[in-house]
Amino acid sequence: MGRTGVAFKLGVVALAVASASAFAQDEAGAPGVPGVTAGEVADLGLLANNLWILIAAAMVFVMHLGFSCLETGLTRAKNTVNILFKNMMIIAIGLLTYALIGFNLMYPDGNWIIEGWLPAFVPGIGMSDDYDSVGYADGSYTYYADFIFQAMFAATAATIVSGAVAERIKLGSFLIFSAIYVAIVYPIYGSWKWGGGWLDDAGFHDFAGSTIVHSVGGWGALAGVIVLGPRLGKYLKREDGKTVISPIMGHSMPLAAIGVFLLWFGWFGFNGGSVLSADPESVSFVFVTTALAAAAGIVTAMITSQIAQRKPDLTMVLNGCLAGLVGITAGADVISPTGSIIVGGVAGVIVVFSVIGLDRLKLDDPVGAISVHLVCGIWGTLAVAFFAEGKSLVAQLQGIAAAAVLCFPVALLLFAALRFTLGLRVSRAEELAGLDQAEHAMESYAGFQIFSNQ
Amino acid sequence: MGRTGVAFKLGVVALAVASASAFAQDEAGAPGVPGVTAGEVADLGLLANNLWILIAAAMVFVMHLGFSCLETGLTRAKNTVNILFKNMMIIAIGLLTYALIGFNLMYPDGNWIIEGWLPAFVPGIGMSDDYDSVGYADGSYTYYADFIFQAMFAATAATIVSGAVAERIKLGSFLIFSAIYVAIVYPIYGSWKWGGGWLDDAGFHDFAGSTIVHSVGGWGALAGVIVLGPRLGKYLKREDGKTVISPIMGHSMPLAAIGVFLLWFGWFGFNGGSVLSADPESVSFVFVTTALAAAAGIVTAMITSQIAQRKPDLTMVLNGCLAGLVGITAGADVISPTGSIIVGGVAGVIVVFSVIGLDRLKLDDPVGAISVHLVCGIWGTLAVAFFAEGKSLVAQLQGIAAAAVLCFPVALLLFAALRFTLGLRVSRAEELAGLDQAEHAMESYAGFQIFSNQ
Amino acid sequence: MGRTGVAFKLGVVALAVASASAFAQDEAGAPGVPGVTAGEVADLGLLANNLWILIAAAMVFVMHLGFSCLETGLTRAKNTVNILFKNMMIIAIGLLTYALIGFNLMYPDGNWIIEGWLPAFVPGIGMSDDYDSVGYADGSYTYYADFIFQAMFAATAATIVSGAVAERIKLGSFLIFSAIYVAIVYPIYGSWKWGGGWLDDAGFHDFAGSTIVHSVGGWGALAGVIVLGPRLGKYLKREDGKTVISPIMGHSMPLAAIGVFLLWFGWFGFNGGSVLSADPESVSFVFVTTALAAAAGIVTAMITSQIAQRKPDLTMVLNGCLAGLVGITAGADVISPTGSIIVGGVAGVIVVFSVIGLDRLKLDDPVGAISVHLVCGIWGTLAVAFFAEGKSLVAQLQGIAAAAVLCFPVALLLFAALRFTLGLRVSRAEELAGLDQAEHAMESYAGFQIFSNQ
Amino acid sequence: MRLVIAYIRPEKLTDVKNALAKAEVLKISVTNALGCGDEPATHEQYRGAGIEVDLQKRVRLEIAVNEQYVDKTVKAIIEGGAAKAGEPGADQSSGGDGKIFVLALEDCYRIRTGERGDDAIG
Amino acid sequence: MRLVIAYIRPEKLTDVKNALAKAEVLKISVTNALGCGDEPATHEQYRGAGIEVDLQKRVRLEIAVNEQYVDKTVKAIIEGGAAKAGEPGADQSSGGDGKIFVLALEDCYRIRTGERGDDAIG
Amino acid sequence: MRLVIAYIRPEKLTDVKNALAKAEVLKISVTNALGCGDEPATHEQYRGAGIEVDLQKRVRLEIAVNEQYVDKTVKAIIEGGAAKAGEPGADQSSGGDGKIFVLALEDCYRIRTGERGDDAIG
Ligand SMILES: Nc1ncnc2c1ncn2[C@@H]1O[C@H](COP(=O)(O)OP(=O)(O)O)[C@@H](O)[C@H]1O
Ligand SMILES: Nc1ncnc2c1ncn2[C@@H]1O[C@H](COP(=O)(O)OP(=O)(O)O)[C@@H](O)[C@H]1O
Ligand SMILES: Nc1ncnc2c1ncn2[C@@H]1O[C@H](COP(=O)(O)OP(=O)(O)O)[C@@H](O)[C@H]1O
Repeated sequence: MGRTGVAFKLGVVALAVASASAFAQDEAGAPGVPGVTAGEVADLGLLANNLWILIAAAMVFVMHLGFSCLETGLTRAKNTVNILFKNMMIIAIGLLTYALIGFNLMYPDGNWIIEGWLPAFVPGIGMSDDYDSVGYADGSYTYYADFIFQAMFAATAATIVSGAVAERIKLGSFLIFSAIYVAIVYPIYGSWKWGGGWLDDAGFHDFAGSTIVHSVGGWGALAGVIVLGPRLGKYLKREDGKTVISPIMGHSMPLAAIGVFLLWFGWFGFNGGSVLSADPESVSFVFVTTALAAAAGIVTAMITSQIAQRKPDLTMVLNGCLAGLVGITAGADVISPTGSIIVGGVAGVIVVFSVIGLDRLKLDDPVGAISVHLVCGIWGTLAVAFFAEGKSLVAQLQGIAAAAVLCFPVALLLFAALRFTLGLRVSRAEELAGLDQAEHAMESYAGFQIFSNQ
Repeated sequence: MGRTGVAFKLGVVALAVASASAFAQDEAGAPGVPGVTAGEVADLGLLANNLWILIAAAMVFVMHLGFSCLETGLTRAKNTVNILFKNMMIIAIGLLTYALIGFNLMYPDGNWIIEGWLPAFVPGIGMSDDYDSVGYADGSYTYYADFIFQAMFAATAATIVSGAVAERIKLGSFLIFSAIYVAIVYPIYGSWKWGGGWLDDAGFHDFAGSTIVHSVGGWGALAGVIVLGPRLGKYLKREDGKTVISPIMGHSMPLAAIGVFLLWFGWFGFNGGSVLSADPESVSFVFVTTALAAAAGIVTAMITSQIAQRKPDLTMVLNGCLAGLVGITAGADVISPTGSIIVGGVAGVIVVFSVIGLDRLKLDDPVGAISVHLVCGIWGTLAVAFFAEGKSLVAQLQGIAAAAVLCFPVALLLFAALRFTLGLRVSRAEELAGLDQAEHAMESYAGFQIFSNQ
Repeated sequence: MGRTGVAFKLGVVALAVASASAFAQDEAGAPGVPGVTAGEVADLGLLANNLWILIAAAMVFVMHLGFSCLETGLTRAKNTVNILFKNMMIIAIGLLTYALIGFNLMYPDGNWIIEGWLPAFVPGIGMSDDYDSVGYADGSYTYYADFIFQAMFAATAATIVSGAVAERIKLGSFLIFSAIYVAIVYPIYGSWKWGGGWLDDAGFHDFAGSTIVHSVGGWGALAGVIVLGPRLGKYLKREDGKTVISPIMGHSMPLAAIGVFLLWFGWFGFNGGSVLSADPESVSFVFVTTALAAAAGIVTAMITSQIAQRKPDLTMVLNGCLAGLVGITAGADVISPTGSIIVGGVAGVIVVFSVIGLDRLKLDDPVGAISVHLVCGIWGTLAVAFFAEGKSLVAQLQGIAAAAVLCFPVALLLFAALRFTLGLRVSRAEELAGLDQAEHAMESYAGFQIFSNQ
Repeated sequence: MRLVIAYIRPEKLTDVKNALAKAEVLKISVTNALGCGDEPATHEQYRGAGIEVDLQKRVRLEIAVNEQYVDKTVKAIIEGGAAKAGEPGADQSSGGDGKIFVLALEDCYRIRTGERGDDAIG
Repeated sequence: MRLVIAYIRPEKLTDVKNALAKAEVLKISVTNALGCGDEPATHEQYRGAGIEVDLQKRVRLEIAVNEQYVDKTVKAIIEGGAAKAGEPGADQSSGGDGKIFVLALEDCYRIRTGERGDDAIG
Repeated sequence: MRLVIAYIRPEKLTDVKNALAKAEVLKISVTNALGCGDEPATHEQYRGAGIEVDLQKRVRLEIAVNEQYVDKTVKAIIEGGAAKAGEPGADQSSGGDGKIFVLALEDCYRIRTGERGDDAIG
């Protein structure tokens, strides 16, 4: 970070910058700066494009904070430490396993076991020939920028599951599930489309991952909710035999709202960065469709909630915002602004009914992850066929079905296997005491008087 | 987001990037990439400039989270859901109405009903000829980047009002007010200056909107506070006939402080993005003046608070930071670093006295919005004439007066009209129970023992 | 921010952008846009590089919010206002003193009193010849971008101290210490390396400041903790004469976790921006090493905590994340991804034992600042010699020793001087009542029932 | 000596305290409580499911007084604690204003001085 | 008239309330409390230092009843408040389920109406 | 049987608990309370307006004991609860250390076992 003291090096930087050559490499003892051929326009494009991908990666990173806040806010105070812990671990495990195996699995670069279906397992990043080359991806961005951006995506899938299984899952079992899901399931599905596999050949369009990221996470969430069962006290049998839904209120609406704002912010990087360049027209366009879909989701969720619940529910509006965002993710690059308002608006309606409907089915999803990510992920994927020109409904359905057929059974299997080995759910006493006490022997809000009979 | 699977497309991207041509358009079935004329320097400038405007838009978006946190933190726990709800809705309504009508109204592009005074009403974005053209704005940035940046600004004006009227306004009435204010009042005033109207011709200088954004919001806040009256229990009549100010403490200082930090962060995008290019010298300069003014506002607010209140008040320092930021917003591009320290420092003093003074006048503004945005907005606008060369005090006064004459009466009228139709203020019982209960039937901190006789 | 109304100006901007010339300067009455020599590749590099430095500065700014949240979360509710106040003041004081004296001191540009050891005191920014020149730093970035980025770093050192001395230090004394430490001690040490002084000549490698920023802060923290003594009730003498450690729990784990996430986010700017250009290869590389080290620190801290404490402690994992980040900061540009996983992983182990060990030594550091910033800062500095080619262990040890010898005694002296003049520690009654009450006469969570006998 | 316990609406605390102060009853202890009485349950909702909250926020007062103050204390609480026109609870005949309970107090000590009995109470 | 005070486990509040409702005891007041009894202390840890938390979360009920309701009330609380199989506390003979205390209540007033005595209690 | 109620300073809770433990009184219940007594009001401020906070944070103890323990209990609380030199409250003659109230306890039950009377108390 030195200035004058490293005068000579700065000179090199100035040149290096102009030719987009390697500063770190230079420091690391690389052969030095190659002959500067000024005026290489592509290099300067690389400079801006690569920068945008990195910034977008940092924005996607913020989504993990958003998920943590949202999930914490919508659950009870007695499980707060545990939820924060899980979310902190997921991003760490996500990054490490993706570096170890996931990235190469997802982008096999022609290296398949079964062409288009099963990529080769190649461990470690930075092992491929072009890992140190700025010429990677035809000079659009560097290898490491691509890795970090994709790695931030990867952890998202597991985070989605986290919210749905919160307040009752064993920490260890959840971490094992997450590691396998991020390291293997997500990348294999991803390789079918983004890795150039059969779904890509089929013409499936999923710009930033309504299906590839969100539905994949959503299927895992659904499997987890089914295997785990509802939280104690959520569905109460009355004396007359009927079951009543007893709401388990989240303990901090500010945390939940902060989470959604941060997720929206991160989504500009999630969708905007998925252009994989700083191309002015596309990125600007994606920003607008993303923002309008979220806004529309908020408004329609409010109206739906007002009608269905008589008074508008903040958590429904928060879910509506995310529903709009998940909805537009598949087609943010190809759906017009007007179309994006419709797509987001429909998602905002769907999500409210989905949350209420899943509750009727006794599928206890504390944060609405299934409704937001799975249901609206499917809607968004379909919407591409309806609102963009030249996209095939069949291909979209293929993509959706492929996710269902791959991810849901595998997730079910994983959860079931954990249930019969390590155990999946904490004991009744632990659940009543709260996972903070049971799993961490800690308090989340030391000193605060918290009163709850749930 | 695919890599190898979209190899051919990536090749296109690489080229497209170099020429800044249309990736999304290409995907959307546009005629394809026009002949690449490499070496077009302007295109590469566009790449970086446009990127900065988009990132700045995302940063301004974060300001909405900042406002939400600040407003929530400085009010009572029993109104938290309502405040978060309002703020979530405002950004959604702001984006949608600005897309529908506001943007075209604010930037009429020569399309006036009364030249320089009343822009034409043209509905919808993306309808103008150059909406899909990267040649928009002489190639400085794209149409959609401009829209999203301006749209994020627009919602700010309504958010400012939100804080001042908090804890007693009816949700529905507030949303209607906001929609009209953002869709019509703000853009019309904005068109006078940024849309090239009469104020622009008069030589009025308001770089990023001390007046255009902040005072406009502030006038709305003042009108709302007057029409609504103070919160129950704020000004108590004693037996001897004297009125005493009974402080109504905000329920979460961490939320308030987080809000201010996020606002400051967003302000780098608000002011820095208002350069409307990534021009190294200007943007760097604006970053420095913005940061120094905020820092100076903090220090002087602390000293003033220490003297006036005997012990330094955190909320005054938070207001002082914002005061410095609002103060420098009009002249961040033309006031020297030394000048910006003075401008921010004076704002920090003003805001403390203004908060105390308005309280004496029984104008109950829970978050200090009027003091920060209106009073310091006026100060900042005047400061341009004092601290920058060649700026006319008369023009600055014209700008300030125009905002007063347009916005204050219109806001008063709107609030009064709502008061006599839908009703503006919740009932006494609802206010005592809190708006969370009254408007949403929800709790913001379920489980927490909260004790308050206010 | 005008569009059409400033048509002519926009034309200028378009040109200005292409040549990266001065928009603000133009507005400020500068001689105008110099002849546009299109095709100047270096100018376009400047555009992107400078933009990245500014964005990185804004990200480093977010770290101050991160520190505030972390420190608040790990301390008691009754000191919350005071901690937020301190952190708000530090950034303000940091920016202003760095502008006044620190920046010129740290980057003397050949202007030394004792060559390589004692830089000349030159007050004020913008006084040097090239302050308005985009040609500054050989055209890599502008003067003001450099200043704002470095200024954001500067305040960090004082913030580190803040956490360690929290809950018992007098506000005024702390602010005086901070001002002196940021304005003089930090820049002098910094000048030895980044200012081109003797440490730079000695071959010391500290990329983004494991020592220069973090250890320097850490030494101050250690000195403060020693002079102040532990918080009341932290180390209790039992009847049998033995001392037991009585944990003083932090009052909000969500705040602490939010703080760490934000710090991690900011670290991408801290390390990534320290490349001082947007060079695709280096910045991407730094992003990857930074992220992997943090992830590894999380995982090893979890395992260590699980083994040492039987149940995994969230606050240890949070510290582990920061430990990994501090650890990689010195060598983020030269240590391979695999190396960065090891460096971060070792840091995650170290930090857990360090936190426990310091507690045994009765050094009461509420947030673990000494363990994270000093101990892991030293580890990270050493790690450069172990994991990067061609770095000398001797030089690294010289850098570490220099920080110890300069910063620790000076900080001790400063604290001792304050103790015997203004007083350093609040009274017993004030500490029991909490600093919110004692120093600010305020409440941080008005209405919440908080119960604590500590 | 008597121990007077009262449950009142939180928003009436200031009024009750003022009424007590006029009756020269200055020493009181206050706790946060939840009460279930005649008052109508509040309806809350969360994510589509409704819930009747029958535990309402109440404030519990505990006041130790000498015999001659008992009536004054009770009167002051009733005066200050009953909902007035325009306030919540006033329009409904169904209540929620609370109760006062009077218990015999056998003994009383002042911790600071160790004083006992009537002297210790005030 | 009697004042019944009971300390129960927080998670048993709903059961106790239901049992009381069946016994036609509908008016109760509830406070948050911390209790130290026979129950084993919980071990907590923070940054490497352990602490035995012997104050457990408990809920305090206060119920004023007429003579004829005392037994019913006590029985209902015992019925609802004792830990059942599978619940925390059930497996340990060491307790933690709580206590019931019965005090003589001299007088009772309804704040809303000023009613006094037996009539005011319900 | 007696019910001992005490209001003490929050920071003295550990001392009082230790003193009680020495007196072999191990079962206690604790609540958060606010007290208004002789102690000087704390001055708070917020955005330029001051307020005298006369409700100070106090801790309420409730301890049911058999006759023979009453004096021990009271003594232990007084011993543990009085402000010592150097602590807040020690320098002012104006108080704030709190009160102890002793009430007659008619009956006592252990929820777990249904035990009654003297046996149930400990
Ligand atoms: N018998 C009782 N035992 C304990 N608390 C009671 C009793 N009756 C009333 N309360 C308390 O008083 C509050 C108001 O009582 P309620 O019966 O609604 O008032 P009202 O007497 O005006 O109808 C309740 O919320 C509860 O806290
Ligand atoms: N003598 C007592 N005085 C006050 N509170 C008591 C007393 N005994 C028990 N408690 C309360 O009852 C709760 C449970 O008591 P405990 O003795 O553990 O139950 P058990 O009688 O089943 O052994 C304690 O946490 C405390 O709140
Ligand atoms: N008569 C009383 N009734 C109820 N609570 C009391 C009474 N007197 C004192 N208290 C409680 O005791 C606390 C300390 O009382 P105070 O009178 O200030 O102490 P001291 O007796 O040392 O002067 C008060 O805050 C209050 O909670």
